[in-house]
Amino acid sequence: MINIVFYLLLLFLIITAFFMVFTKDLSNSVITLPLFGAILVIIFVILQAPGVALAGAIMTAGLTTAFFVITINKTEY
Amino acid sequence: MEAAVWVIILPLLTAFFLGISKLYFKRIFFYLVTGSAIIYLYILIIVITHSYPPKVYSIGDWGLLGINVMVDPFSGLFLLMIAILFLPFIIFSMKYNKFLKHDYFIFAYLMVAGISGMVLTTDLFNLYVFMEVSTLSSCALSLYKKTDRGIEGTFKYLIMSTLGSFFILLATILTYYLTGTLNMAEIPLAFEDIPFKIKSTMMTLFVFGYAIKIGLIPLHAWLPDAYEDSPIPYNVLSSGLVLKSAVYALIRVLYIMFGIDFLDESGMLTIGVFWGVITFLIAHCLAFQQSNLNRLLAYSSIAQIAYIMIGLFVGTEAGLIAGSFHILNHAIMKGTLFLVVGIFSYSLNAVEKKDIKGLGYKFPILSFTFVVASLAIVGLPPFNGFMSKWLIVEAALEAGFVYAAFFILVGTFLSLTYYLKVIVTLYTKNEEELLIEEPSLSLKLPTFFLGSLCIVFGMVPSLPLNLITKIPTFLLDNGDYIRILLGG
Amino acid sequence: MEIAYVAVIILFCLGIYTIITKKNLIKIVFGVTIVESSLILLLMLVGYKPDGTAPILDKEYEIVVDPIPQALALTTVVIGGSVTAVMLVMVIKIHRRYRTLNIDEIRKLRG
Amino acid sequence: MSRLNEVFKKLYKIGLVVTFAYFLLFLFYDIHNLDNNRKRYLSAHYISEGVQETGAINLVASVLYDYRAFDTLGEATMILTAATVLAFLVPISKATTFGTTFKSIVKQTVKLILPYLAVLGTYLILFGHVSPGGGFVGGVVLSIIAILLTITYSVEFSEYIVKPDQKKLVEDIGAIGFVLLGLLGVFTGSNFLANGQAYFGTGNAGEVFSAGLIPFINVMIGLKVGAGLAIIFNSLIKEK
Repeated sequence: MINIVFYLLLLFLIITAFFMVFTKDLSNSVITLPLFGAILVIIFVILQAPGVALAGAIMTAGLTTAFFVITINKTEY
Repeated sequence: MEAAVWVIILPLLTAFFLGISKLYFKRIFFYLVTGSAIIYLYILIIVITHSYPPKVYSIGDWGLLGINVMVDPFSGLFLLMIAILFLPFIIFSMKYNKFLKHDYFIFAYLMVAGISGMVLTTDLFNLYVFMEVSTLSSCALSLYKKTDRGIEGTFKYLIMSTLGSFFILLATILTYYLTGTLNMAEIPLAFEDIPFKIKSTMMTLFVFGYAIKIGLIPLHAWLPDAYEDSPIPYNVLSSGLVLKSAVYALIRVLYIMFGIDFLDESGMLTIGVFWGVITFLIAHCLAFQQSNLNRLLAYSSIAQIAYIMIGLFVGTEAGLIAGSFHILNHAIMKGTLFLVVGIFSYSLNAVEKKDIKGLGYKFPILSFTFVVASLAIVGLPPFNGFMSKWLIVEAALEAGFVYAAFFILVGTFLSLTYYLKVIVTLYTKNEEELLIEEPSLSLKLPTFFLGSLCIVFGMVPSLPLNLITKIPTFLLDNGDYIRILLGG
Repeated sequence: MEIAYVAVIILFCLGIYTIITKKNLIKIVFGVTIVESSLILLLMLVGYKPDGTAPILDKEYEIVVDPIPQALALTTVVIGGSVTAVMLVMVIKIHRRYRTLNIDEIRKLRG
Repeated sequence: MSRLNEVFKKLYKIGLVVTFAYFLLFLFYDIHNLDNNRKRYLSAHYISEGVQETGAINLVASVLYDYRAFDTLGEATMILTAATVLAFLVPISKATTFGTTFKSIVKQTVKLILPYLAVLGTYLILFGHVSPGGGFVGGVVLSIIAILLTITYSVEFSEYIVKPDQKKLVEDIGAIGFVLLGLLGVFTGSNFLANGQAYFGTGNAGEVFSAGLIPFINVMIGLKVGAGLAIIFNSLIKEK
């Protein structure tokens, strides 16, 4: 069961990554980034890495996204 | 060998204390910077004199379970370069930067800490961490002027070197996956039963990653841009230490982890020499077209590092000695050239080739230093560049790379043309009245110091060669290195 | 679990592709983030053992996953985050000067 | 013509990446098939002896702050460097925020959340060696307090509560404290960053006051990371 979930998550991870890169609108890709990070966090939990999952949740899905949002806010107006 | 770890933590501590001093104690800034640099010089000398036979210092007393720091003659050479360049750099930039000095010196100390960490550590991942420290602080220094060109060039630099880091990190992770350890002494033992195919692909990843950081020819585009509008004293450390530390890491990884036999078998030595030849030929041609002195010197740096690559990849004892000697000599010569250009740009804001017209009569001694250093870098006797280049040619001939030796001679003429162009411009009469700010002694003294080293090392090459001749013992045959690191 | 390695390869190459072909500066930084995430995922996979438990030994466990890659991954996360922050502030600076994020236009304006 | 050139260039790059992907695929395939009783003596040792040797039951913490603490030093330096670069690049000027003003319900909720965040961050830092978390994660949580203040109120308010100079001071104190804790090992006659070997008792594994220096190093890293990330965020916001 967990295997199927894991494979689905990997599939979603790749789909979000491709969407993030190939979408035209930067706002779309920046909204996809926390999704990407969140999926990654769940994968880490499945792979038995709670510490890295915490760090990933805060850094990749949280702060890095905030940095990107600020950058896009400052550059596109 | 307590002093070895102080080589890394003293600059770190200085940088942290400078951060506090910036906020609350502005008075002690000067004493903190220079005092720490002098103490650092003392520590470096102690460590260098004890670099043979190599010694191991275990961080946290964990032995092979943790991270070890090791001083051997090859790292001793790099510490010697830091010792020669760092104090002149500090003195020069004290005067050169007219404002905002604190951050500058924080970055400089962090960069030196990163480089010394790279040089001393024996752990593959720790090498990556310190490489990132030195790269990020080097980027910070290169955008220090906050000009548009500087920031653009630095962005390129940061992207490219991050790309290189990713390949190195990938190779590091795969090494851990294969061997289950990150210690540089245990990896070669575990590598023995890995198939040839996997080992050679791993080596490709390492070489590609480091080649970006070194700036070999198809991957060199970031380097001149990063140099173009950066503070000139930084360029001294950058071409002298940052690029060389990547060379150091590459050589360390190849020779210790993979071993000379494997390099020979897989053809890496031939590829390295060939790549070096291509690199310096193209770099010389590109340098010929430049009008900006910084860019010209940057392309010249690429070419000189290609010479070093040839020397180190010949794969014989003579080649290693020649390459290492050229590492030291290039740092000194390029340092002198950059410092003279720095004084020109400080006094009359001259960085283009046409701006320095006629300065030979205004600054006679400085221009003479420039001529000495450029003749040395071209490779004319009796300066130090001649010595090491001759050794490289000899080693290449001895090992059978005749075409490399031939093209080095061709390259010498190519480099002579563009350096002569600069020298001729320097001594062309110029009628215009120039507004000159007289450079003070603290700018001139480091320049003359490095310039005189060019002559001294050319006349008496045995001074540095005492240290350098011991290098091949621990590189060419990785058995000794491994035995010492394993504690035998 | 083997298929996860394929995912790592796809993400890594996608990130590299983004860095070397995309014209938008922010997209390039996205590429850097993707490559970094793929390397962290690779570290986790290297340390994983089937049916293992997390490396927090409050009692005795039969199989424990490898703690070293997790420590390395934490280091990589922090390094990647700080490099990304520095890149982004430079992107803002470049945009303020040229009013565009496209590499080609920047090159044209620069002359 | 130039358009054709462009397309050709793009195809070339795609080809390059796809070739590289194939290359990696075969490499991974080979490595995976190679295996299988790979010598993992290092991790085996950490798992079997780590709790006794370091006193921390969170093995990741014991690797990060004891066995490989030197890596952590370099990593802490990275954040300090990034924070210094950002603070240096951004001119001291009037701040601009997103331009959205929040309703008072948002402000009140944030006010309500902040103490919990502080408790969570402190918990993560102090219990870093007995549960998932540690200095980095806890520090990031602490920095989120300052970040939330910046987002919902304004940079001025956030910097009125904690001045930028104070943040910088905390960051430097964290970094210096880490190095000094490492030097304690030298003063007791052992090596740099020594813990158990330098007779800092490892205590009973699983308690808060155990594992020698690890909790203190956690506190230092937490202070440093929290202050550093707050500086980074506020600098990015202040950049026009």
